[in-house]
Amino acid sequence: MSPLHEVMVVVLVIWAGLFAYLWRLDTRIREGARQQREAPGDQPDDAPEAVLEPGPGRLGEE
Amino acid sequence: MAEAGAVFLKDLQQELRNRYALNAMALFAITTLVVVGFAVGSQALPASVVAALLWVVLLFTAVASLSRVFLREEETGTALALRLAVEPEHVYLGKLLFNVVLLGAMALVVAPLFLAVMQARVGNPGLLALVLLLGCIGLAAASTIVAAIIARAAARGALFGGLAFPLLLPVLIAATGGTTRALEGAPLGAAWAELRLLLSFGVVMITASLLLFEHVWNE
Amino acid sequence: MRSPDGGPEVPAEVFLAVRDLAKSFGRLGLFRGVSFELSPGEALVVTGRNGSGKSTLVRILCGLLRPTRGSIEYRVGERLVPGRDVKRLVGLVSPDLVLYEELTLLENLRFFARVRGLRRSDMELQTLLTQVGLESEGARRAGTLSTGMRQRLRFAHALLHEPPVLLLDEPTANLDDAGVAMARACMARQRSRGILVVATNNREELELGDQILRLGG
Amino acid sequence: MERIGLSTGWRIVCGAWMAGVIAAAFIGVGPAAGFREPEAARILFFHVPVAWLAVLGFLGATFHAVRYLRRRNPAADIRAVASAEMGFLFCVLATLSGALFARVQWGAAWNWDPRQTSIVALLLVYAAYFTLRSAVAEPERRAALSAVYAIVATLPMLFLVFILPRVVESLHPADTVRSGGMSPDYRVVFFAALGAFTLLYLWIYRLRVAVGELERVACRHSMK
Repeated sequence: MSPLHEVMVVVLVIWAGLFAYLWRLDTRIREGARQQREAPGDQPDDAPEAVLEPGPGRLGEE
Repeated sequence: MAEAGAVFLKDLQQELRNRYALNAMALFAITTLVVVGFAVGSQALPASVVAALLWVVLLFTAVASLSRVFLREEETGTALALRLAVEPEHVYLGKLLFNVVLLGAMALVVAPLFLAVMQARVGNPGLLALVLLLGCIGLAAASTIVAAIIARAAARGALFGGLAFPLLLPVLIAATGGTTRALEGAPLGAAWAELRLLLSFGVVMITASLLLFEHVWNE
Repeated sequence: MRSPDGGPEVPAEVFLAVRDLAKSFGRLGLFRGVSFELSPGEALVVTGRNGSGKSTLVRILCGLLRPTRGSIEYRVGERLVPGRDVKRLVGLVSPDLVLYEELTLLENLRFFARVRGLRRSDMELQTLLTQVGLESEGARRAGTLSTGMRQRLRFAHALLHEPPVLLLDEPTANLDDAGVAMARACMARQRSRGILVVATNNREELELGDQILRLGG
Repeated sequence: MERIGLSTGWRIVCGAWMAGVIAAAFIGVGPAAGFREPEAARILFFHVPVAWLAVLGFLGATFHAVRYLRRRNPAADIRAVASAEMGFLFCVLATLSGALFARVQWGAAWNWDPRQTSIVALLLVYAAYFTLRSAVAEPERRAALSAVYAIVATLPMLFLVFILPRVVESLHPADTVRSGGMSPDYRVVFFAALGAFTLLYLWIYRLRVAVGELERVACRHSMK
């Protein structure tokens, strides 16, 4: 392999790596978008509301 | 600072009572020594190989035992009481001191034995002691913060080696270099680069850990 | 409030104000809209079905867990106590609290006293053990205690620094009658000198609260 | 959510700029003196920028980790893991291109040359970062613990990249760049390459951040 071809191999290797990563990002975006379409931002169900009321306060009476 | 001392003494008392880390270390160091002794046989090895082997033994022993100090608190659940009673910095300093003392004590036992097994000639014992001390401080400093991190994660034990090893590479490289110089009998000045590196690694790692520890310790 | 000689001065007048507190893990909403104010001499009982977040609320009041929303303010007189210092004001009794099994009861208490910067003589620690009914167990290793005795030890550990705020999570679980009496006495004494918060589903204990907070709808 | 990726204009610039750099690397300059294989010196136009982007990524991870710990804003955690992932990606590419360069210039693809050991060690450091993230379930704790690790890992990272190769003598010609050992035309193409790769880094990084934001919203639904 002539040296110039070596350079070409390096460039192709770098490009292959970047291409694979971009491909993975693309699938992750598509996956995320699909999930969001199916379960669009429905409100996280709200937690039960706490209730405060006065108590008999019979501590220390015994 | 007294609080850090209290944490240290408590850990020491606990360790003397149930000997988890001590047993792990002793068992580990002895088996490694036997294996190395057997593998090396009688031929004398160059100082750099002896140094590298010594620090591999110290590293593996450290990784086998230094994570206990936080794992024990999380596994038994005593971490909750400790969180309620002590400031994070004091917990870290107490645990760091415990790890340094534990590793230092182990190095005091294993290093001479190791060098004996290897029939290695120690040219400059003073330098060797200094490199061992600074190396142990570096190993303990990085191991302690990593132990605190993995104690809060799942798959704790398995994670410790993977996380601690890469961080310890600078210490290993510098300590091995310094030890080689010491075995060859070089004067202190010759190992100045390694010593300065070990010292700065220890100082920076301890300072960073002190600032970061509360984010690991508290929710 | 007797200040331990040399130990940090423990203030008496501590007020607690909680506004619109909410906690959720991911999308699982535990509770919201928790608001109450407590001043010395008042007891709050927190109740609700299992999993309604009683223990989580107690953990938040200890300053150990961040709420998803809302605020918790401990005040000493007018001064707002910073998050770091809440530990000094709060005592916790909780089933999750575990002390050091290898150490004896006295060694445990000695450690927590020293680590809180308090000077406590062994005699004072022995009095504390007597108060919770463990007077003869001082030299025993914590690991060898029965569940009931462990709960008593938790009371001793929580009262060690005479906290103005006492948080109890299921305090009378695993306690025999004498234990329950001890717990009630501690609660009454705490209410007379500071703030008490009790998380429980015990019918009787519901009657004790000056205010009752119901979680879990 | 701010715009995703690059604007159309910048995308065209990035494409054209990189194409120009590749062309210049092959036909714009001649063989470089001082190398065993002068023609293959051009690999530096690609290997060095990729290695620089690896460091940029890891520094980004540290920066956003600090930001996260200060205000606990989930957006910072997303950017921290995005930067770390970018750093890791380019670190792998730098290792490969470095090995190919070594094979051409010194005959052996792997000879544990200090710079090669340090780049592999770097891979280990940040492989541990992702392992840690996968070992913690609860989002807030995962973000906090991995942020602390990213910050603690910065010290060894800086040592491996900047100190170790200098302390131990190395066959690596990296210093030709700084010491101005490059001929003027090489320098022009080199810095153009650096710019093109950095723009490309930015584009991929912003896409990765968008993925992070999307997955945070999506995973919040599936948590219930």
